[in-house]
Amino acid sequence: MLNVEDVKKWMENFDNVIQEQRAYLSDLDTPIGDGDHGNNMARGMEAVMAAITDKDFADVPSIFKTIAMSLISKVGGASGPLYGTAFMEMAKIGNGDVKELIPAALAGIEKRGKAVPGEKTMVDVWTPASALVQKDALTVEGIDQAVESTKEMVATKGRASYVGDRSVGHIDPGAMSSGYLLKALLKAEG
Amino acid sequence: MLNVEDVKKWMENFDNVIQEQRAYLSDLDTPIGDGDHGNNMARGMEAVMAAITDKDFADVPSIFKTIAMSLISKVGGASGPLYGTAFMEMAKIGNGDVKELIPAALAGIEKRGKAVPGEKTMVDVWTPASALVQKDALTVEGIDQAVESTKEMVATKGRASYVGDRSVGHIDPGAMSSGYLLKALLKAEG
Amino acid sequence: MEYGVVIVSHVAEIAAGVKRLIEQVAKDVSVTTAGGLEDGGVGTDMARIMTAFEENKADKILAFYDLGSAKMNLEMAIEMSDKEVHLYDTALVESAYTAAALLQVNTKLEDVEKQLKELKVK
Amino acid sequence: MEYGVVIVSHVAEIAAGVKRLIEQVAKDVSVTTAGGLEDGGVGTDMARIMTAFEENKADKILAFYDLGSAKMNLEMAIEMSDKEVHLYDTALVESAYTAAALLQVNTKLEDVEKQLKELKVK
Ligand SMILES: Nc1ncnc2c1ncn2[C@@H]1O[C@H](COP(=O)(O)OP(=O)(O)O)[C@@H](O)[C@H]1O
Ligand SMILES: Nc1ncnc2c1ncn2[C@@H]1O[C@H](COP(=O)(O)OP(=O)(O)O)[C@@H](O)[C@H]1O
Ligand SMILES: [Mg+2]
Ligand SMILES: [Mg+2]
Ligand SMILES: [Mg+2]
Ligand SMILES: [Mg+2]
Repeated sequence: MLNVEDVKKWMENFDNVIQEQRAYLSDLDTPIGDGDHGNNMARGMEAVMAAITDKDFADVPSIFKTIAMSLISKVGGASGPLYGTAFMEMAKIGNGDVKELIPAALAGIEKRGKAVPGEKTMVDVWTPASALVQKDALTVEGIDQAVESTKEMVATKGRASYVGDRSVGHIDPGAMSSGYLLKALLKAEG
Repeated sequence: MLNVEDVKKWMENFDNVIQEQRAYLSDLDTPIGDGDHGNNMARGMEAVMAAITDKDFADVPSIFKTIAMSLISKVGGASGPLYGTAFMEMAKIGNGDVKELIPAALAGIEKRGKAVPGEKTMVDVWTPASALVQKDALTVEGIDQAVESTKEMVATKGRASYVGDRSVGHIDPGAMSSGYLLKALLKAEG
Repeated sequence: MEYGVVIVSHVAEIAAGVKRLIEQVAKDVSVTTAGGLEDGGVGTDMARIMTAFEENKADKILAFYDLGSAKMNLEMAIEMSDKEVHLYDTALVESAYTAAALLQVNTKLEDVEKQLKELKVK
Repeated sequence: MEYGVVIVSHVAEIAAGVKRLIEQVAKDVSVTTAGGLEDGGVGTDMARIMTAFEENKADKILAFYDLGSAKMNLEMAIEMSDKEVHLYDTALVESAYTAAALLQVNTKLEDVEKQLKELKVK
């Protein structure tokens, strides 16, 4: 059961990795996209940190809403509305139970982007993560494996879909950042 | 048989009408186009006059080529390449026989714009004009009638085609300016 | 005019340019744009799309966009807006031009949409 | 790169904006533009199109345009140019993006054209 402090820790952990891996995420986005995913996420997470650090929140849904709005307004790429909707849907759960939160985030991403598993997007990380978390089996290894699985997929959604078959052999950048987000959660929990 | 002086007189006559009817031609272009046909033709004819007035030309094809290049480079709208190609094709005839020139102009316009009669374009003036000139029967009345015939047509080429049925009831601006050009020729032949 | 047009593009210049192109043939149609990011960068921004909806003089809007991620931000903005927004998966420049030309001559939405259907590319 | 891209639009901003959009995904593809008239007005100009062909680093060019009258000027320019120019009747922004993204990863022209076929709107 996450409380407001846990969510703050989660975001701090995530922000640290994003800032650290900023160039790497943009590099992943270069052969199959427009090379900005790291910059997008870094800009978004800066806004998130500015909006939550040293701020009081009445409950978990309130901080989730603030995170969502920061990501929606600052990311600038497809991942903005996608992560934004994920946090919006998590806010609607009304509590901090990750077994409900992760499936809600996945549902939000699916609603916004209309991707299904196998299309080489962040959905390919959130789908197994949602299944695993409900069996209390979400692990770093499980997450890494899901991220890695996108490598051999042919992109059919998002910018990577424009290069079609040529997207094979590259890890999806949004899958990678989603992996970071989920691992940052595991670290915050504990 | 036109000589260089006749062609200069033709262009002077045409330029006079174009400058006089500039606003009217743009008005015709407003309900079914972008409202610039008068300005386009006026700009083009200014360039033509600057390029031929007080200049010497060895023969009729030379002056036709100069007229073509001025229209192509200065008109800016669809009528630029259309009139430009018409004069280019007339230059290829190699003499000043209007019975050959007008059909050549028509062929140039058809080649460039791929319109056929009935599509509410300048082709609907050049087609009957080409037939009439070969029977020595090109008259002001014949030309006016051809121009007027475009009024009830539904546009299927050029910008007017975007408004479809709504183009009915309006004379095509390029048909009108083509009418002016042909009447200016009659006057020059005098 | 009952309907307005909103142009959403990843690049400010594209949005402004399309507005310029279509205003020539649709002087009475309100055209507003959301192009690029606040800082001038390439991307789309839900807040700017909301502003384009609000600034449009019409209460019913036909919206056009360039790439898929613009659509996601458009859909979020539509969910939050009080206006009636119709979103088309059609060729940006060509369909904005077609729609504007038809709206200018008071074409019914149904007939505009018939033309737009042929420009579907997404 | 073997192929370059030329963007022809009635409006300078559209041409420049499309270049900006597609260069993000195609750093090594030469993209040149002919937008609007010399005096900044709306229209197309054969001489400017010729210049865009010449300034393009590639000898083989994929050309995209917005409206029909641009096509006429493009065809005149093609007749006068020594370069091998392929002209497409496809959605301007979307097809220029698609082509550039595919050319960047060395896709064969045949395969690029297969994708472009689905974007035909003119
Ligand atoms: N329709 C979609 N559904 C799910 N995820 C998507 C979709 N489109 C894009 N993505 C994700 O977004 C990531 C790209 O994000 P980003 O680079 O920030 O945006 P953009 O592609 O607009 O530049 C992709 O790697 C992919 O994971
Ligand atoms: N494909 C075509 N074939 C023949 N004539 C055409 C064609 N397209 C346009 N026109 C002519 O061009 C005229 C419009 O010229 P103008 O207003 O100068 O160009 P634009 O439409 O580019 O603004 C039309 O009235 C029509 O007579
Ligand atoms: Mg990206
Ligand atoms: Mg981007
Ligand atoms: Mg016009
Ligand atoms: Mg024009």
